[in-house]
Amino acid sequence: MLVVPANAALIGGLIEACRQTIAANADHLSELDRAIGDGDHGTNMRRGSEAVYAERDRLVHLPMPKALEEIGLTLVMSIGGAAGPLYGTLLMEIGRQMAGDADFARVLERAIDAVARRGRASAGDKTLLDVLYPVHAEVVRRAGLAGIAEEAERAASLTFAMKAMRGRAAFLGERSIGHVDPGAKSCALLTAAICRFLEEQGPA
Amino acid sequence: MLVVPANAALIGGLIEACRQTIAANADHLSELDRAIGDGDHGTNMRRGSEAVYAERDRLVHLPMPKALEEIGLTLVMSIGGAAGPLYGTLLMEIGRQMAGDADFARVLERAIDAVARRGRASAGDKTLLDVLYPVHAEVVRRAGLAGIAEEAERAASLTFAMKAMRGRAAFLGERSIGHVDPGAKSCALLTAAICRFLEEQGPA
Amino acid sequence: MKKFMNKAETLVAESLAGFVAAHERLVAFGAERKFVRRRTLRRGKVALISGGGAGHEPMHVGFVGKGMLDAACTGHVFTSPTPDQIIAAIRETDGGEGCLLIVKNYDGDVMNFEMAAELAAAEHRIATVVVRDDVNPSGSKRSQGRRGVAGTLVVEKLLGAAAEAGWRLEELSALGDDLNARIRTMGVALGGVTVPDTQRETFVLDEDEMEMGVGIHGEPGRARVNFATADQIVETMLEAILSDLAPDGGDKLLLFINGFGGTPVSELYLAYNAARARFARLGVTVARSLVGTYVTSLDMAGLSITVARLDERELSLWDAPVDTAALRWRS
Amino acid sequence: MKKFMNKAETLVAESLAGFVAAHERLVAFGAERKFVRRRTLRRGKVALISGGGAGHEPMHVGFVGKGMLDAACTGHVFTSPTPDQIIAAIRETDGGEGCLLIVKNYDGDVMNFEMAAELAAAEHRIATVVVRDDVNPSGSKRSQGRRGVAGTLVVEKLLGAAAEAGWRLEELSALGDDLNARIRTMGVALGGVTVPDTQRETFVLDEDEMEMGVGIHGEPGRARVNFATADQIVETMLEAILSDLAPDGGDKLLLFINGFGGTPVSELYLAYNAARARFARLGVTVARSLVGTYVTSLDMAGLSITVARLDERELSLWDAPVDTAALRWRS
Ligand SMILES: Nc1ncnc2c1ncn2[C@@H]1O[C@H](COP(=O)(O)OP(=O)(O)O)[C@@H](O)[C@H]1O
Ligand SMILES: Nc1ncnc2c1ncn2[C@@H]1O[C@H](COP(=O)(O)OP(=O)(O)O)[C@@H](O)[C@H]1O
Ligand SMILES: [Mg+2]
Ligand SMILES: [Mg+2]
Ligand SMILES: [Mg+2]
Ligand SMILES: [Mg+2]
Repeated sequence: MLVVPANAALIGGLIEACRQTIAANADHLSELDRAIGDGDHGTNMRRGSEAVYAERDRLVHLPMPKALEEIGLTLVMSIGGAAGPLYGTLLMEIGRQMAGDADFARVLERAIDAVARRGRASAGDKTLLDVLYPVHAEVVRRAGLAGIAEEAERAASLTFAMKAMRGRAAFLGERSIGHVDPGAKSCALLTAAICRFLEEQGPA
Repeated sequence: MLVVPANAALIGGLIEACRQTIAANADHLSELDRAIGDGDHGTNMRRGSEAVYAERDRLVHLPMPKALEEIGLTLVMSIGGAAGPLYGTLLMEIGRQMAGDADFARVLERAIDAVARRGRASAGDKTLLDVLYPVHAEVVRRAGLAGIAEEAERAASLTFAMKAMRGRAAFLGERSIGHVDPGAKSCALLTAAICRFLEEQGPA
Repeated sequence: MKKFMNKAETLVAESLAGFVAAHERLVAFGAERKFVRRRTLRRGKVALISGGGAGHEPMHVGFVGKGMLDAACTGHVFTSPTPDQIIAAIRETDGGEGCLLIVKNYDGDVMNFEMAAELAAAEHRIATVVVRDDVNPSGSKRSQGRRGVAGTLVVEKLLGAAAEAGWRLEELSALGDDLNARIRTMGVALGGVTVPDTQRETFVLDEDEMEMGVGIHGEPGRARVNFATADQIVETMLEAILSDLAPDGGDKLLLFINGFGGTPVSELYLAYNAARARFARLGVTVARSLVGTYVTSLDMAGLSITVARLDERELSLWDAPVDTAALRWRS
Repeated sequence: MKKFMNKAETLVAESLAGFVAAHERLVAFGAERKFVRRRTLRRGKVALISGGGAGHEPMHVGFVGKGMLDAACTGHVFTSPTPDQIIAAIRETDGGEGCLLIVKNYDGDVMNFEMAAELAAAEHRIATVVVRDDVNPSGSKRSQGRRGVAGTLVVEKLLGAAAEAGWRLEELSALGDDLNARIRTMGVALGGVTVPDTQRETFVLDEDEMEMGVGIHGEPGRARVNFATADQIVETMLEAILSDLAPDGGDKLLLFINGFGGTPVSELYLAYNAARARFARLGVTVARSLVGTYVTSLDMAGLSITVARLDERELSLWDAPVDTAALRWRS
C-alpha cells in the first residue's frame, strides 16, 4: 500500500510531523482540558513530543519496532499525568508487537488493548480510546490514509456528547458532557498528522 | 452665648448628633482612609459612636465634665487604632479640664495639647490636629457656631495638599499628598454636627 | 496572573531547590534531583514514598521526615510524576523491608506509580495504597471512584507513624486500605486557579458563586452554587461528609480544615469554629484537630473539610512524634 | 469579595474562638476573651505580651506558647487592640517579674499600648519594645520612623527564648531595642486586599504592576512598579535591605521569606531559592532560614523578605525550643 522511505527518514519524519502538530495545537488542547480537566494536556503533550524530538538523532538509527518502543518509553518518562502512561504504553506495545508480527491491524489491536488495560477504560468512556478503536477499525478494513485521518477527527468530535467515565473529567459527572475530550483530540490530531506525512511520502 | 438645655437633654443630644453624622458619613470616611491608610476610619468611628450611644442612659445622668470624660474613656476602649486614643484623649481631657476651669477656650487648648502629645504630632502633619487647631482659634476669637463649623470644614479640606507626617499615611511619603486626611474629615464632621445641634438648641 | 516565578518550565525545580535548601536539616535531594528524601534514611523500616503533581505544596515534600514519608516525587504542576522518578526513589530508600507507595486516586498518578511498581518489582517488594477520601463519587459504578485529596495527609501521618514503629509492609498496606473507608473530605472553591504554563484560569466565578465538591487541581466541582455564610457552607459540607461517613456517638473523630492556598488561616479557624459548633449540636465529639494550609491547589481560594473515624490505636499513631517541614509535633 | 465569614462584626471573635479550640493544648482565652494566653502560665519569668490588629494571622496568637509570647491581644481587622485588652493581659500574665510589651511601630498600636502601660503602671513593672524593621523610612526626619512588619516574628522569638531563659525585664527591653538596628524587612504586593467591613479593595493593580515597599495592612507601598521575574524582584528587595543593613562578610544572617496570605508556599520557596542564589553571589552566608506564611495582610498576594544580623548568642535564642501553634521546633 505504501512506499516506505528509508527507515531513518521515516522515523525522523514521523517524529517531526507529530511534534509539529502538537506544537501548533498545544494551546487548543490545554483549552479543551481546562473545560473538563486541569488545563495541561497541551503542555503535557508538548513536553513529550519535545523530549522525543531531542532524542531523534539516536532514535532514527534504530530499527522501526525498537524506535517506537523507545519513543514510548521516552513519552512515559517525560509526560507524566494520564497521557504519559497511555501514549507511552501505546507506542511501547506497538513497537514490541511489531517486532514479532507483520500484521499492523493485529499489532495495533494488541497495543490498544494494553492502553485500555492500563487505563482500566473501555469504549465510550470519553478518552483517547474513543479515537483509537475507530482508527483500528479503519485499519482493519484497509481504508486509505485520508479516510483514517477523517475517521479519527470524526471520532474525536463524537466524544463531545459522551459522559466521562475515566480521568479527571469523570469527577465532573454530567458536567463533562458537551465538551470534546482533550486526549481524544490529541489522538486524532496525531493520527491525522501521521497519515498526512505518510501520504506525502507515498506515490500519488 | 448659648442657652444650655437641661443637662441630660444636652448630653443625649450631643451623643445622638455625633452618632448620626458618623453613621451618615462612615463609608466616605473609610473611602478617604482607603486612599492613604487602611480603609477603616469610618468603621472605627462608627464602632466608637455606637459604643457611646449604647451607654447613653448612664451618661446623660452624669455632670457634663464627668460625662465627657466617660465618653472619652468609652471611645478609647472601643475604637482601637489611631483614632481611639486620639479622640479618647481629647474628650477625656476636655472633661477633666472642664471640671476645674470655666474658660472653654483654655479647656480646649489643653485638651488639644494632650492629643498632640499622645500622637507626637504638630500642626501641618495632616491629622485631625489640623482641624482642632483652627477650631480652637475660632473659639478663642469667639466666632459664632456657624463660623466654627465652616472653619472646621475648610481646615479639613486644606489637608488635601499636605504631606502626612504621622499615622499610616506618613509611610506613603509624597504619595499622601492630594487626599483629604480621614481623621481631619471626621473631626470637621463632628465639629459641624455639634455646632448644628447647639445652634438648634439655642435661641434664634 | 501574577506569580513569583522566572519561567514556567523551571518553576517546580526552583521551588523544590528552595525547599530543600530551607530545610537542609530534614531533607535532601535524591539522585538527579528526581525526588526529595529524608536527609538521614533509617534502615530496617518500610520506606514510605508518595508523590503527585506540583501545586499542592506543602504536600508531599513538606511531609518528608521522621514519622512520615521517606521520599516524595513531584511532577510538573498538576501532573503526576513520571515512573523514573518513582523508581529512583524506590531504589534509594528501600532498606530491605520494602516500599509502600501512597498514591492519590487520579488516573495519572495511579498509572505512573503502577508502571514504576511494575518496572521495579523484580528487585523490590512494593505495595501500593491508593487514597480515596473525596466525598464526591463520580456518580457511576463503572467510574474510577473517589479522588484522593486532603485526607492523604491523614493516611501519610498514620502510616508514617506505623512504619516508624516497625509495622511490616503488608500491615501498612492493610491499614491504608482500611482507612479509605473511614476518611472523607469535601472541598469548596471560591475561585479557579491559573495554571502557570498556560496562564489561564481553570474556571471563573461570579462574586456570588462558589464551586462545591472540587478537587485539588483547580477542576470545577460537581455543582456551582450560591455563595453563602461560613456557617451555611460548613453545614452543607459536614452534612455530605457525615452522611457518607456515618459515625456513631462513640466514634473518635479527627477534624481537619485545610486551606487551598489562597485562603488565610484566620478564615480556616473561623470555619473550624463553625464546624465545632455544628458537631457540638450533633453531640459528636472531636478527638483531634488540624487547621492549616497543607494540601493546596496553587493559590486557589477555598478550603476542604476532612473528617476521619479513628480507633484508639490510630489516635496514638496520629499523636506520635512527627518532624517534617510542614507537620511537626512531639507526642 | 468572598471570604469564609458570617458577618464582619463577629469575624475576629469567631476566628479566635476557632483558634483557641483547635489549639487547646497550648492556649486559652484570657478574661472576657479579651486576649489569648498560654494555657499554663509560668511564674518567675517576665511576661511577654504582644498584639495588634487582626488580619495578620497566624501572628500574634499563633506565637503564644512556650518559648515565645505569654499573651496576645487582637483588635479588629487592621485596628490595634484597645487598652482594656492590654491591661487585662498584663494583669493576668504578670507573675511578678514584670511585663514586656512588644508593639509594632504603627501610631495606633503605639498609642493604645502606651495608654495601657500608663494605666497599669501603678501596679505593674512594664517595659515596651517598639519594633521598627521596615526598610522603607517615611522619608522625613520628623516622621515616626520605620514600620514594624514581619521582623516582629524574629523579635518575639528571640525575646521569647530569652524570657524563658530567665532574662530580666531591663535586659529584654535592651535586647529588643538593640535588635531594631539589625533587622530589616521589605514587602511587595501583587494586589490589594479587601477589608471585610467595607468590602472594598484597598488598591487595585493591573496585571503588569506591583506595589513595592508595602506594609501589612493592604496599604499602598512607596512606589507602583512593573511586575518582574522572581529573580528581579528578589534582587531589588535584597539590594534595598542589604544597603540599609550593611552586613559584612563575618555576620551571621537570618533569612526569612514571609507570605502575605494569598501567595502559596511554593512561590515563597522559589523566592527563597532566588535569595539564596543572590547571597551566594555576594559571598554572604545564610546561617538560619524561615520560609512560610506567618505575618499576613489578610489574603494579600505578595511576600516580604526579612534579613537579620545576629550574633552567636542570638542564634542560640533563635534555635531554642519553641512550642506555639505557628512556630514549633526543638533545639
Ligand atoms: N483512565 C484513563 N483511560 C484512558 N484514557 C484516559 C484515562 N484518564 C485520562 N485519560 C485520557 O487522558 C486525557 C488527559 O490527559 P492529561 O491532561 O495529559 O493528563 P491529566 O489528566 O493527568 O492532567 C483525557 O482527556 C483522556 O483522554
Ligand atoms: N500620630 C498621630 N497623631 C495625630 N493624629 C493621627 C496620628 N496617627 C493617625 N492620626 C489620625 O488618625 C486618622 C486615622 O484613624 P484610623 O483610620 O481610625 O486609625 P488607623 O490608622 O489605626 O487605622 C488619620 O487620618 C489621622 O487624622
Ligand atoms: Mg490534564
Ligand atoms: Mg485606618
Ligand atoms: Mg494534569
Ligand atoms: Mg486601622
